[in-house]
Amino acid sequence: MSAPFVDKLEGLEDVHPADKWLRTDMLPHIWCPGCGLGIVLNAYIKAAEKAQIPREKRVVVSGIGCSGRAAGYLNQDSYHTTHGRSIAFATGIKIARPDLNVAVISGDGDLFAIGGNHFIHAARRNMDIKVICVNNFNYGMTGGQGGPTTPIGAKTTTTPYGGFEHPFNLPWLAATCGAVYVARWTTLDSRRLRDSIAEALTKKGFAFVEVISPCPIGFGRPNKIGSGLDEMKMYMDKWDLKPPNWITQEGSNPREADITLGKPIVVGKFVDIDKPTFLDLYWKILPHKEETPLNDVEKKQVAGAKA
Amino acid sequence: MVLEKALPEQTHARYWRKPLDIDSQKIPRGKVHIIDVRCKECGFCIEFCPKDVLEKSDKYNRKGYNVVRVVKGREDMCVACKHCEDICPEFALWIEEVKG
Amino acid sequence: MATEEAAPPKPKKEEPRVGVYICHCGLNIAGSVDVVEVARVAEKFPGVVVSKDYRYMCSDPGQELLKKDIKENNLNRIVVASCTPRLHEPTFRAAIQEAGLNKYLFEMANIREHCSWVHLRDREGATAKAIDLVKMAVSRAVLLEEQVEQKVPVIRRTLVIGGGVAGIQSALDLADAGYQVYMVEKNPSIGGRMAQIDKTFPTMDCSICILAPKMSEAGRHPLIEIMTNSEVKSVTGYVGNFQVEILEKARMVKDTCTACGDCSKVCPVIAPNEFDMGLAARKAIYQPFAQAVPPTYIIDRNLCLNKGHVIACERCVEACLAKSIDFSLTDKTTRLDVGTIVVATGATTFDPTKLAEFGYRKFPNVITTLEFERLINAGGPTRGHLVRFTDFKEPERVAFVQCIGSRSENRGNPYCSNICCMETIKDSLLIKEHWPDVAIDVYYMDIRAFGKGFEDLYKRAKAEGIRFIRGIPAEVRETNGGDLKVIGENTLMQRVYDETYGMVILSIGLEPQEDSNVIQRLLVLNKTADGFFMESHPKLLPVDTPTKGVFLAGCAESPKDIKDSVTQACAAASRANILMARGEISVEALTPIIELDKCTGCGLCVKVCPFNALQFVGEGKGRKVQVIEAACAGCGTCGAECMFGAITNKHYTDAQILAQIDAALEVGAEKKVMAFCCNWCSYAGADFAGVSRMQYAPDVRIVRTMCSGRIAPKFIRRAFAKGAAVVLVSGCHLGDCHYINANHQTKKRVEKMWAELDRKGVRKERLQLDWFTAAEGQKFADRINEICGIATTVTAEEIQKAVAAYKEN
Amino acid sequence: MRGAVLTGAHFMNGDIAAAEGAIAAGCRFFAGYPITPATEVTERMAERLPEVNGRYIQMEDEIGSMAAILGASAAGMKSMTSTSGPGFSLMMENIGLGAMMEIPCVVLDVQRGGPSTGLPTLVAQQDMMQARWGSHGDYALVAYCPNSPQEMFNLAIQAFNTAEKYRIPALIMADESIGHMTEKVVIPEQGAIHLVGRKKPTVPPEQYVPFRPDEDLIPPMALAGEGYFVRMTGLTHDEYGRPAINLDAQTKLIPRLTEKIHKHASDIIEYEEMQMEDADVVVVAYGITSRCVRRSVELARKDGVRAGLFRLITAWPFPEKKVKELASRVKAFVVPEINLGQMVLEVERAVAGRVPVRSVTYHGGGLPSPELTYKTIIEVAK
Amino acid sequence: MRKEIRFTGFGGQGIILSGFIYGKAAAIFGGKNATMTQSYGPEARGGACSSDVVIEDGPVSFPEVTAPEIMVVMSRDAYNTHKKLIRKGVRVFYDQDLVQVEEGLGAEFIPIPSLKIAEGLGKKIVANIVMLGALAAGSDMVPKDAVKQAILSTVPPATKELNEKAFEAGYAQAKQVLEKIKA
Repeated sequence: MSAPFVDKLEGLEDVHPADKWLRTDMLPHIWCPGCGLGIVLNAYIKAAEKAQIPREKRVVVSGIGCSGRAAGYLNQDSYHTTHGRSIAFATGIKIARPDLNVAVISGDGDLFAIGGNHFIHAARRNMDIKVICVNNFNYGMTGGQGGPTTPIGAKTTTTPYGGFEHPFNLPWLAATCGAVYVARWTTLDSRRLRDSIAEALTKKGFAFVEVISPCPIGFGRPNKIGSGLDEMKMYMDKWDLKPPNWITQEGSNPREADITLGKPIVVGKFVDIDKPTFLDLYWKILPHKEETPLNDVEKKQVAGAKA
Repeated sequence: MVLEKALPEQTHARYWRKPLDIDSQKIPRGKVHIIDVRCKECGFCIEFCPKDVLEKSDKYNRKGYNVVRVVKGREDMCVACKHCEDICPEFALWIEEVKG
Repeated sequence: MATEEAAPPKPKKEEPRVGVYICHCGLNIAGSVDVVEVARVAEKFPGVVVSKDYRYMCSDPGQELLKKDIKENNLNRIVVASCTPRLHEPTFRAAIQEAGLNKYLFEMANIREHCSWVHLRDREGATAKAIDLVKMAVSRAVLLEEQVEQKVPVIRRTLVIGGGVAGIQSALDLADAGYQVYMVEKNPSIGGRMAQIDKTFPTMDCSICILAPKMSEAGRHPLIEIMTNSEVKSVTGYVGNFQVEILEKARMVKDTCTACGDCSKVCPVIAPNEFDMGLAARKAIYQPFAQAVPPTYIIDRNLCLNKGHVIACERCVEACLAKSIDFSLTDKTTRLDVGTIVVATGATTFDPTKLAEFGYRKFPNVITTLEFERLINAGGPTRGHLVRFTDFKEPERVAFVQCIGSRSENRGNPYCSNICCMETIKDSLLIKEHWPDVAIDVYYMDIRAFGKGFEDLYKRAKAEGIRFIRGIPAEVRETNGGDLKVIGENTLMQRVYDETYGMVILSIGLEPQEDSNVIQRLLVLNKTADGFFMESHPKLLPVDTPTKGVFLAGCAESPKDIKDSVTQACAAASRANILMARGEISVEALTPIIELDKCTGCGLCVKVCPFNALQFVGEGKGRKVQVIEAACAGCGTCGAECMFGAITNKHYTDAQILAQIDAALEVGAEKKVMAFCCNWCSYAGADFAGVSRMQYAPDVRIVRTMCSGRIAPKFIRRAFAKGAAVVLVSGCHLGDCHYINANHQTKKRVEKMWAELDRKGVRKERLQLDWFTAAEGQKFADRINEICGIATTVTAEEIQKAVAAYKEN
Repeated sequence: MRGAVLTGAHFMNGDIAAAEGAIAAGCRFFAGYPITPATEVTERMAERLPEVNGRYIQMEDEIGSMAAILGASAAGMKSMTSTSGPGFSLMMENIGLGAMMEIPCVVLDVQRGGPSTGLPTLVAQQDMMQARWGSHGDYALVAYCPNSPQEMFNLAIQAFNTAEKYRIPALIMADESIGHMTEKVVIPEQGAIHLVGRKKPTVPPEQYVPFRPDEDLIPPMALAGEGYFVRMTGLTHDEYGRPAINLDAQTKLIPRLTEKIHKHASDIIEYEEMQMEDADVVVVAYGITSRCVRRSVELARKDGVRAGLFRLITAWPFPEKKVKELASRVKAFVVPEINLGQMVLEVERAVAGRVPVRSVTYHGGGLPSPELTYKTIIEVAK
Repeated sequence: MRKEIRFTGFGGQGIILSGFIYGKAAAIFGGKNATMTQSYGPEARGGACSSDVVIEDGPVSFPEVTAPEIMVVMSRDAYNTHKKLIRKGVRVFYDQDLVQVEEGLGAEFIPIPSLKIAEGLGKKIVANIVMLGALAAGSDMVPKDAVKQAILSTVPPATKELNEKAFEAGYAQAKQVLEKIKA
């Protein structure tokens, strides 16, 4: 006996509230069942809405990997760039158009292995961009290889006996590099994640939000966590559960935010400070301060060339 | 309003009467909209719905996933907290708040 | 910091000159013990200069006799054989001090609680035992030394546990006296039961009207810090110097809350309102009641849809204009240093569901008195209208049933709950006041209207036409339309009744708080058989507890009405005030002295000390141990552990204890049970058996130590060497130790001894180990009888074998 | 403070002239990383851009520099970076991204000797094939070869115009010698400088199809922040910018990326002919080599050999048609370059065996000696 | 008519600037075409250093010096390095306090105590400008005024006076030396 096959057409008539921010022709997206990336995307959409950033001012840049696809699903200006270079690309956009709200949504491998240099320097410069790192502890798209965040002992296709490198503590890295806003949440903390991203989006300067996200295929399976749902449940705690899988430590020291298998994941907002951004200092130290970069003659010349 | 369903078990033992003013208590209501084609059966919404409104159905969508559905008899239990909407990675379901 | 009163005492070389005084205690002792004979025999004990019997040693003339003899006969040691030292040791110590003797040169023989009262019908045995007890006392007395007590400062801050009317009163009194008070309440608001009650008897004041001002006064008081939704997590230290950890559970609502209630309106979770006994609903975010202090809302984390850190629902957050709701708030642990603690944890009510015959929970119109209080309260769910739950109509006839859960050995609690009679009388009058046509019957066992103005109220009720029918109903049945049939026997008329009522109100009794054992354990308190906290002395120290610096107020001690609770709260505050006003207290001179030439630095004592009061000095071979006097609580387990005799426990020296053993077993050892009891629980339990006149065999001889941890294996060995039939080691229950966990060492040592006895071919049954609380008098008596039974089975060969095995001890 | 166009005659080196050319062309964003011998461009930009309200950033590496200029250009700023061999290698991946996303920008490579660190301070022309094929995949770009500081200035403007017009990264393949050479540079009046802007959409956002080309194969370009909600990806994509990983999309997109250059090759290609009217032997050269071997041509002429110089100004696209045409009337080609034979392959391909083509290879590290080429001319002329 | 000049010395002496100014003088103020190139070692200061200026009426094709007409030598190392170019017909301006020249190379040696003169003016760093003054006197490649203009349009405004003095001092010194040689 076979169950009835549905392809509910009336479902298509439904308009999800997020649909207007999405390129719905691309849905369902390519991400695996149980992957947390959709939640992050959803959180970004709601956060941008909450932060009241007009659509034409929103830019999302992403790199390569599963998370790299995030940009393309958004019905707004979005750039899906090369591996690791999203922050550098975003830097160009931000400097060219300081009025735009430039966010980078990318993965842990993209941002911190191949792209680590750009991350630390953008943080150091306090470049006014928002980096949302979807950390799933592995390279999902290429088939679950180990990366800079793979915990010691965790199995991946390139750490078949368990990871043996010290992983990055991303909040600490970001904080020490000079980020003005540093937070970490899990995909289960959708509300806090949304609020935190909204806070990051409105924060002036280099803001970093790490999102611990399930990867059922690349990480969950080899580490016997089970499905994405099982991984999500790991993020859950009960009030009386000890030790909790979750501790919120507002303003606590990100130095203690290491992720170790079998120990609670510390989440919360670690850093929220103010300091001048790259462009603040650029305009302060450098002589010229005008709105438009082209002078009148140049504008005329360029305008005349319009097709 | 069914008090038994509104009250969790543990308090039930001590205070067993139906509160006299229970009918005047207002509780928000939500209607669950499910976009079948997008559902990938991850189960997040089912697991984390605080009111246990959702369950896996035996229907397949185009990609062969058993799409989520509302549990029969719990249609009115949704309080429109929209947690499912937030944690659905697929933008496959959303909650319409029912007014009045 | 400890300060010393004077220079350390020089060991006295003078010959002991002991005065022995045998108290008659009226007939309490003299009724079962031949006190004259005891005094006569005692005269011959080595060192005894004077031996007398006297009617009441504790009386002024008795004390004067002591002082006079000390001076006239140049006495330097005093033994009084009378009641338990837990009662009058301080009295006699004070007396000899006045006569110029150091108070540590005093010893008591407990021939009342441990002898006359427990051997009421065995004069011969009691007298022989009394002689032994005096002999033991004298043999210890000659070895007593002068001691200097240290003084420690008392922290002038108080912790009040419980925010009911008793806690509030104690807190206000102490705060008004100028002390910082921390009031810890586990509920979201202070106020306790009194806040729920409609009117108070006998004056018929509005309960919340008189309580609310006190609540807000406490809330406003600059010296009172109220910690609601909080629990005491740990208590360490000692009188004057307690360290307390308080767990404040996050309310999830910050104190910027304006109590506007917008959050509650949108909250999707409905729950029964505890304050209204579930007769009204509340939301998961709520204010416990209108007069709550603090007035802020709170999120019920058990009910809120947001579990753990996951925020599933944030309707309240969105509704709150003051932005006061914060789900990232976490529980907070606060460490406080306080000098005194007032326990005002209150009581809970009996759940009548257990008594199925009354139909509570089966029949909606059967309600409890507490539900009734909410029902007729103008601020309650019916705005004060007395209606039934089946049809929301006023009942024409109402029955009250008394003693629900009280005064029954098997069906509830054996004790009288004290308040229920008057509550019923008050309630019935309230009904009459508003609905004069409602007929009211009260079914009772006895009406107890003993307090000031109570009888008048009772008379008024009768005058109002309220019928009082003796005889608790056998059954309540529901008939048509929710009416209730009450069937039983009128025991005065000896006639079966069968009446129909619109509503039956069960007058429920009070019970100890469900979690009272937590406080008991944390503060090392005792409980009576009823389960309420035990006071130090039922007459003379009614609000003190065996743990110095901890006082009782309100229903935590026993069921009582508001007036008594407040009275006791004032008393507790006053007792705490006395301690703190003085600013310092003497600590009994029980600390160990390390004899450095004997100390090998092995560290065994350091390991077993529960207070970390011993520390190493020096390195390597020259390593020695030294005592941190201020940290030491005097349990003596270090002395028991030291294998090299390097530790002398002041006032409980090895020599003193061994002398007591020798004295106890000098005659007829083969029949005797040598018992070691700790001061706090097992000795007190033995006292309790005595006070309760629980009879047991007279073959037991008790040596008192502060803690069972003091009992060294060598004492046990000596007892066997001296031919004891059985040895009993006893202490507080594991986990209840007054010295944190020193009795775990007791257990270990006894287990080792069992193994040793096994090796030496001595029957293991001859060494007994048991734990008693101060309230387990019956258990103590039973166990002594049982152990004396074992003693009778020990053969002469067995005794000889053990004596041989341990003769060198 | 100086303006954008420093009209007048200057004695300046090639690097600085290139920077001035870029600024005159409207470049207002520069991302770079210090490297010899291109550092002076970066330094000049750091000094000059703030004066004209431009934005300069020294990135953490050349990869970042390349990515940043793409971002800035995507947001509407004319953008440029400059580098030398090792940095040029690092830029390759994102030059490919620029080609794929069709983002205009200019990359100046001041060539030095390689491979690897090679000769940081000395001249070579070894990156010519990398300029064409350096990034993986099929694409076409435009590469200019200036041979004087004046031309550094001129071609910088030209490169910007080409980049903007065809939506490509345009390359300026200078060399150490030109970069560090100081000569007179005449900067015209601002009004005399011809600038080209990128083609912008003329339809409202809802009708805009970001990668649907016009007849010229070039799609109009909407910028970030203009409300057109641009979606760009380095993946093969359809006209809407949607990732489309299939044969069909590849077939539609990739040939166009090459075709849009080839189709306009005649508009793009620039070269210079000297003494070519009667030439029998054609010396094909570019950059500094073209200057050194002028002497070889002169020497050969003195010897009675009718030599001519054909100078490539655009190396890519290669003036294939012109060379083919020459091959039909001259006797031989001589191709001197400071590498072991890169552009000569193109010449050979165009000549297709009709006449001899002789490669003259210089290894780099010094200027090509005119004698070697002269000798070769004489040899092939025999 | 192609003319080649080579300036040599060590880094920090203003050798490159000398070439630049002389080239600028020719190209901007002298109505000719000029190409200046340079070469230096990896050191920022103190290394061997030279700059070449090629001046032509028409366009400069080959940009480097192969057979200089004039050489300016300001260090012993530089002298040794570039000695092979010093032959008959070459006029060599050198600082006699820094460089010892050998007779018999057939070249014309013009000793200019540039450092001493500069020191006398208060700033050692204008030694190169003293040399340029000498060069203006000792060569007709570029008119004196053009060189002077090139100097004044290049140096920081505050140092114009000092540089002009240095230039004139060098010019005067060279004139004197040349007259002595002629005589």
